[in-house]
Amino acid sequence: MINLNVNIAGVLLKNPITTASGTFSAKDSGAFYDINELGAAITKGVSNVPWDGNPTPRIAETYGGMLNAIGLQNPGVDNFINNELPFLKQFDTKIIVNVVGKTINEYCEVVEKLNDTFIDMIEVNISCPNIKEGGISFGANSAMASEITKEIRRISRKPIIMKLTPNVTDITEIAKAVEAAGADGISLINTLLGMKIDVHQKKPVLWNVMGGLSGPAIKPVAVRMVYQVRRAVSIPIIGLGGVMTGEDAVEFLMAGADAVSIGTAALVDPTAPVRIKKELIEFMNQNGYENLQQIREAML
Amino acid sequence: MINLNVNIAGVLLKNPITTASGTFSAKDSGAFYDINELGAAITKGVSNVPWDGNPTPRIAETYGGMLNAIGLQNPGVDNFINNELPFLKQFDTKIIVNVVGKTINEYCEVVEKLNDTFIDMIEVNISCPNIKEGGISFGANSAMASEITKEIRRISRKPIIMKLTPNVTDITEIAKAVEAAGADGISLINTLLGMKIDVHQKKPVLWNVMGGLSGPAIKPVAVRMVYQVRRAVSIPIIGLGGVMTGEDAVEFLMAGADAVSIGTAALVDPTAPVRIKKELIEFMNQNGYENLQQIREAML
Amino acid sequence: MKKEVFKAEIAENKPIADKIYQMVIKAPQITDNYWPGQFINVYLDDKSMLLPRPVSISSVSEDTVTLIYKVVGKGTEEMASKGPGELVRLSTNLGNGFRLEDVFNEIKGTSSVVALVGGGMGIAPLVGLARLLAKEKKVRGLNDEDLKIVAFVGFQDEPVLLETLEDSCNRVYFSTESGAKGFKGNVIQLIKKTGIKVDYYIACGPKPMLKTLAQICKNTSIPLQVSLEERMGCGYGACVGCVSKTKEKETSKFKMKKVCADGPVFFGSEVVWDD
Amino acid sequence: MKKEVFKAEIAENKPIADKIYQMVIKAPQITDNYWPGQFINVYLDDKSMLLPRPVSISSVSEDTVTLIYKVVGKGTEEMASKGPGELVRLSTNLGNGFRLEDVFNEIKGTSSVVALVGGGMGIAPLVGLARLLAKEKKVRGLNDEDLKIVAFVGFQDEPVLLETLEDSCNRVYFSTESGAKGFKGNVIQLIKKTGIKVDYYIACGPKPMLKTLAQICKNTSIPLQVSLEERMGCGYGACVGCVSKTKEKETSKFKMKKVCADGPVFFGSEVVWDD
Ligand SMILES: Cc1cc2nc3c(=O)[nH]c(=O)nc-3n(C[C@H](O)[C@H](O)[C@H](O)COP(=O)(O)OP(=O)(O)OC[C@H]3O[C@@H](n4cnc5c(N)ncnc54)[C@H](O)[C@@H]3O)c2cc1C
Ligand SMILES: Cc1cc2nc3c(=O)[nH]c(=O)nc-3n(C[C@H](O)[C@H](O)[C@H](O)COP(=O)(O)OP(=O)(O)OC[C@H]3O[C@@H](n4cnc5c(N)ncnc54)[C@H](O)[C@@H]3O)c2cc1C
Ligand SMILES: Cc1cc2nc3c(=O)[nH]c(=O)nc-3n(C[C@H](O)[C@H](O)[C@H](O)COP(=O)(O)O)c2cc1C
Ligand SMILES: Cc1cc2nc3c(=O)[nH]c(=O)nc-3n(C[C@H](O)[C@H](O)[C@H](O)COP(=O)(O)O)c2cc1C
Ligand code: FES
Ligand code: FES
Repeated sequence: MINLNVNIAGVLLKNPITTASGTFSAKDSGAFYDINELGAAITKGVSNVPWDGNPTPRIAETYGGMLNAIGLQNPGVDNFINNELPFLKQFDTKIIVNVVGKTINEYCEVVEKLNDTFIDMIEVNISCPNIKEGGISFGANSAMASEITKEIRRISRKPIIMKLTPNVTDITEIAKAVEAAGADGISLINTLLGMKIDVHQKKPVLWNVMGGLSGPAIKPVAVRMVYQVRRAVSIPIIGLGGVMTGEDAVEFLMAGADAVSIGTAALVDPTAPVRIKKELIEFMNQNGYENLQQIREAML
Repeated sequence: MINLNVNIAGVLLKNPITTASGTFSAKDSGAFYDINELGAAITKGVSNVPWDGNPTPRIAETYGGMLNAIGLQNPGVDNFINNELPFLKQFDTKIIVNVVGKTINEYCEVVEKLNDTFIDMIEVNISCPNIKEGGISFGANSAMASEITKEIRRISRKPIIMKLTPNVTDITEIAKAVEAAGADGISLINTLLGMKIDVHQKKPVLWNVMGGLSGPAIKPVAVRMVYQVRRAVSIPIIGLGGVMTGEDAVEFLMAGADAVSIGTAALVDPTAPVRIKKELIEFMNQNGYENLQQIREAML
Repeated sequence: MKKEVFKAEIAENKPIADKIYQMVIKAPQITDNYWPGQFINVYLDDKSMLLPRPVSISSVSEDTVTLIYKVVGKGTEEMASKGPGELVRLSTNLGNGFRLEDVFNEIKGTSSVVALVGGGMGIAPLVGLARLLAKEKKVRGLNDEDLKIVAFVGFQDEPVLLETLEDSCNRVYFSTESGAKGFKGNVIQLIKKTGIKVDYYIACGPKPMLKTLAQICKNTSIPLQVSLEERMGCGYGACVGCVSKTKEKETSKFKMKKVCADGPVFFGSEVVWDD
Repeated sequence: MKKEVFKAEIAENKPIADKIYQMVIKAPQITDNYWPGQFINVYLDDKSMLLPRPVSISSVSEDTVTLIYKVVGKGTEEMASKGPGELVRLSTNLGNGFRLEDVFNEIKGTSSVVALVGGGMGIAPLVGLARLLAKEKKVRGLNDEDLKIVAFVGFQDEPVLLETLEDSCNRVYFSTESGAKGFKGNVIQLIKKTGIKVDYYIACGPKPMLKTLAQICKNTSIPLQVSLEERMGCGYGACVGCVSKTKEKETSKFKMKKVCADGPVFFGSEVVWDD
C-alpha cells in the first residue's frame, strides 16, 4: 500500500502535490479537477492592500517555457479573507497562503491578519522588490532575506515557508540565512528573470519589458537548486520549477524536496496536478516505492 | 544591398554570426558547411596545459535544452597553436580563441602564447572555478572579474572579450567591472548551472552531477541579460544563449548585441550557423533593414 | 460547471480566404453547452509551444463546432496543417457569451435595430450570435418591422462569411481597408457612412475599433457589448494574465477583470478604455 | 568528406521482437559511402528533445539503409511510431567503421577464425560487418577451411537477426540471460562454453561485456576491435561530449578520443577500460 503522506513543518499533507502560487484559482481550477485531491492548495500572492498588477500583455510564450509579468495583482488581504478564504474552507486539503509586500511592514500586516484564519501555512514570496532598498528583491541577498524572515517569524502563528528567487549567485547562502532566521521551510524556485522581444513589432512582448521565466525550460536550474539547498539546510523544501509529469515530481523528491508544486504545467494542462499525482503513484507502484521517504533517500 | 559588417573592438567581422565556444570544431563542423561563411570562428576553451575534462556522461538532454559537463577538455595551448591553428589559417573568417584557466597566471600564460599568433581576438571564459578562491567562478563577483580582466588586458596584444557567467545576482555589476578594467568587449551568456536526475537509475545523469544548461530554453534569460548589459556598458557585446533561428539572432541584436554566437543550435542542426545567417538576411530583406545598425537601433 | 480538455476529430479544415481557415470539429462536449461569444482553447502538438491558443467558437451545428481563424504565427500554422480525420486537443467552452437578455430588455421591440460589428477575425463569433438572435426574434414573435438585425463587418482585403451572416441578418454591410471590395475604409467609417440608427451594438474586433465604438455609444447613449481579446496564459482563469480594467456600474470602483473567465464579453460602458 | 542532414522516406518500420524494431530507409546518400561500424544521427520531430539519437547502420542494400533499434525512451518511441512513407531526418554516415585490413593482416589465412561478438543491440552493426567479411573472404579466394566467420550473440530474453547473421557466418552461437532460448548466460560465458579458438575478435555491446572481452584478449594476445557507445551531444565531433580514454600504441600517451568522430570503432588494446 502506497503512503503519500508528508509532514511539512508540522503540517501533514496527504500527498506531496501542491499548486504553485499564481497558477491556481480555486473556482476556476476546480472546474477541471477535484481540489480535494491536492496535498495543499497554495494561493496567489496576497498583499496588505489591493494591487492592480501590470498592464497587459502580461504573458509571453518562450521555447519550452513562458514569461509572466502579472505584477502580483490581488484583491488585498481583507478581500481575500472575506471573499476567497470561505470558499477554500470546504475542501479537504491544506491551505497555504502566499504573501507579498513592498516593505517588511506590508508583509507583516498581511501575516497578522492571516494569523486569525484557518489557513495552515504561510508562504512568503521574497522575490518582490524591496522599495526601501531601491527595488532590489528581498531574496537577492542573505542580509535582507534574513531580516524579513526574522520579522515574519516573530509575528506569525503559522509555519512560514520562505519562497526563494533563483536569480542569485549562491542560493545556499540565502537558504542558510532564512533557516538561521527561523524559517520553517523553503520553497524554490520562483521564476528566472527573462525577456522576449517581438522582432516584428520591435518591442518587448511584455508591457513590463521583463518577466519571470517558468515551465519545463527551467527545470534543470530548479532541480540543481533543490539539490544544493537540501545539502545546505535541514528544514523541509517544497520544490518547483517545470514539474510537468510524475517523473519530474520524483526527480525533485530525489533531489531533496519534501513536496512539489505544479505551476506552468497547470496552464499547459488544467488537470496537471491530479494527473501528476496519478503518475507519481504509478511510478511508485512500478518501481516498488511505498512512501516518499524511500524516494527521497533513493539517491543518498 | 544588405551590409552585414560589424566592428567588434576594432576587428571587422563580415557578418555577425559566430560559433559559440565549445560547439565548433573546424574539421568536423567544416564537413557540414563552409567555414568561410562565418563572421568569426570562436574556438573551444584552451588552457596552459592539456586538460582531460570530466569522465562521461558529459551530456544530458533537457526540455528545450541540454546540460554539458565537458570539463573543458582541451589539448593545451602549445598543441593548439601547433596542430589546430594552422588549419584555421586557411579560412577567410576571423578567429577568436576562447581561453580558460584555474588561476590568473594560467590564463595569462595562454594569452601570452597567443599574442604571437595570427588570431584576431581572445575570448576569456571567466565561468571557470578560481582555485585560489576555493572554486568560486572568476565571474561570480565583480572584484574577481575586474582583477582577471586587468591582468589579461595588461599582457594581451589582442582585443579581449570577457565572457560572463549568468549565474549571478546582478549581471550589470560584473559587466561594468570588466568594462572599467579594460575589457574590449563582452560575450554573454555562458551556461546556467543545472542538473538532471535519472529517476530510474537513481543518480544524476552527468558524471559531474551538475552541468551547464544551454539551448533555446535559456534564451529569455540571455536576451534579458544582453538588454540589461547593453544599457550598462558601451563596449561591444556578443550575445548568445539559445539562438536557433535568424529571428532569434535579430532578437539579440535588438536587445543590444553587436554579434551573436551559435552554440547548442549547431548540435541540433550541424549547419545552423549558415542557415541562421541566411534567415537573418531574409528577415532583413523582408523588413527593409540594410545593415545591422538599423536592427540594433530598431527598439531604441 | 465541469470543464475538461479532450481530443476531438477534425471533420473539415480548409482555407476560406488568404491565410483564413475554417475548421469544423466533432465535439458534442462543446455544442451541448455553447453560448455565442464563448471560446475554446486549442492545445498544440509542437512541444516547444506550451500555451493554448484561444479561439472563438464561430458557430455550432448539431455535434460539430466551427472555428474561423487566421494564420498569424506558429500555433495557427500548426492548426492549419491538420486535415480531416486528424485529432486536435481542445478545452470545453470557456468564458461567458453575449448577454441576449440585456439586448431584449434594452430594445423596445418595435422598429429597433441591433447591429453586430466585426473587425477582422472579430467576425467569427458573430456568426453564432446572429443565428441565436434570429432564433430569439422568432421565439419572441418579432418580425422584421419590430427588429432588424444588421451586421457591419470590416476586413483588410478580402471579406469572408458574408453569406453565412446574411442567412441570419436582415442586412450585412462590409468594408475593406484596401478598398479591394465593398466600401473602402474601416468598419467605423462604414457605420457612419450607412447612417443607420442603431439601438444596440454588439462588437468584436481589434481594441482601437472597440474603443472608438465605445466612445460613439457613450456619446449617443446606445448600449454596447464588446468581446475583448487579450494575450492569454491559461485561458480559464488561473493565471490572471489576461485582464482588462473595468469600472463597476454600481460602485464606480475599478477592477482588473479576467478576460477569459469574467469575459470575454463585457459591456462597453464597463470597460476602461484609456490604458 | 562533405556531410549533411536530410529527410528520407521510411520504406519499412516493424517490430522484430519485444520493443525491438527494424527500420528500412531509402537513403542513397548513406549507402553510397557506407562502411560497417558507422552510425547515423536520427533527428527527432518532438521539439522538446533537441539532440539527435545516434543509431548504428545495421546493413545497407542498394539504396536502403537498415536500422535495428530498441525502444528505451521517448526518442526511440518516436522512431517506432513512424510508418512507411513517412519521413525521418537523418545525417549522412558518421564515424569510422571496423578496420578490415587489420583483420586480414593479423589472421594467417589458413584455418583461422574471426569471431563477431554482439551483446544486446550491439548485434546491429555486426550484420553489415558479417556481409562485408564474407564478401572479402570470397574476393581474397579464401574458403571455409582457410577462414571461418563465427558470431557469438547474447540477448536478454529473445534473440533477433540470427538467420540474417547465419547468411554470412559459418556458425552463429547465441545465448539469453533469462535462458528463455539457447544457452543461458551472457555472451562471454557463451564464448567460454563453446571453447572455439578464435584468432580475431570484433565486438559491439555494453561496456562491461567489452571490458571483459578486452581482458581475455589481452591475456591471450588475440587482437580485438570494439565499437563503443557513449552518450552523445552532436554525434559529429563538435562538442567533445562522447569521449573515451585511450592510450596511444606508440607513445603510451593517454588521450581522450571522441567516440563519434575518432571511433566508434577502436582497438581493444587502445581503450583504457578502467574508468
Ligand atoms: C478570447 C479570444 C478569442 C480569439 N478568437 C479568435 C478567432 O476566432 N480567430 C482567430 O483567428 N484568432 C482568434 N484569437 C486570436 C488567437 O488566439 C491568436 O491569433 C493566436 O493565439 C495566435 O497564435 P500563433 O501561435 O499563431 O501566433 P503567435 O506566434 O503566438 O503570435 C503571433 C501574433 O499574434 C498576436 N497574438 C498572439 N496571441 C494572441 C492573443 N491571445 N490574442 C490576440 N492576439 C494574439 C500577436 O500580435 C502576435 O505577435 C482569439 C484570441 C482570444 C484571446
Ligand atoms: C554510436 C552509437 C550507436 C548506437 N546504435 C544503436 C543501435 O544500432 N540500436 C539501438 O537500439 N541503439 C543504439 N544506440 C543507443 C541509442 O542511441 C539510444 O538508445 C537512444 O539514443 C536512446 O534515445 P531515447 O530518447 O529513446 O532514450 P533516452 O530517454 O534518451 O534514454 C533512455 C536510456 O537510454 C540510454 N541512452 C540514452 N542515450 C544513449 C546513448 N547515446 N548511448 C547509449 N545509451 C544511451 C540511457 O541509459 C538512458 O537512460 C547507439 C548509441 C551510440 C552512441
Ligand atoms: C502566471 C504566474 C503567476 C505567478 N504568481 C506568483 C505569485 O503570486 N507568487 C509567487 O510566489 N510565485 C508566483 N509565480 C511563480 C510560480 O509559483 C513558480 O514559482 C514558478 O512559475 C516556477 O514553477 P513552474 O515552472 O511550475 O511554473 C507565478 C508564476 C506564473 C507562471
Ligand atoms: C558542449 C558545450 C561545450 C561548451 N564549451 C565551452 C567552452 O569551452 N568555453 C566557453 O566559454 N563556453 C563553452 N560553452 C558555452 C557556450 O559557448 C555558450 O555560451 C552556451 O552554450 C549558450 O549558448 P547556446 O545556448 O547557443 O548553446 C559550451 C557549451 C556547450 C553546449
Ligand atoms: S488567461 Fe489565465 S486568467 Fe485569463
Ligand atoms: S558527440 Fe559531440 S563530439 Fe562526439
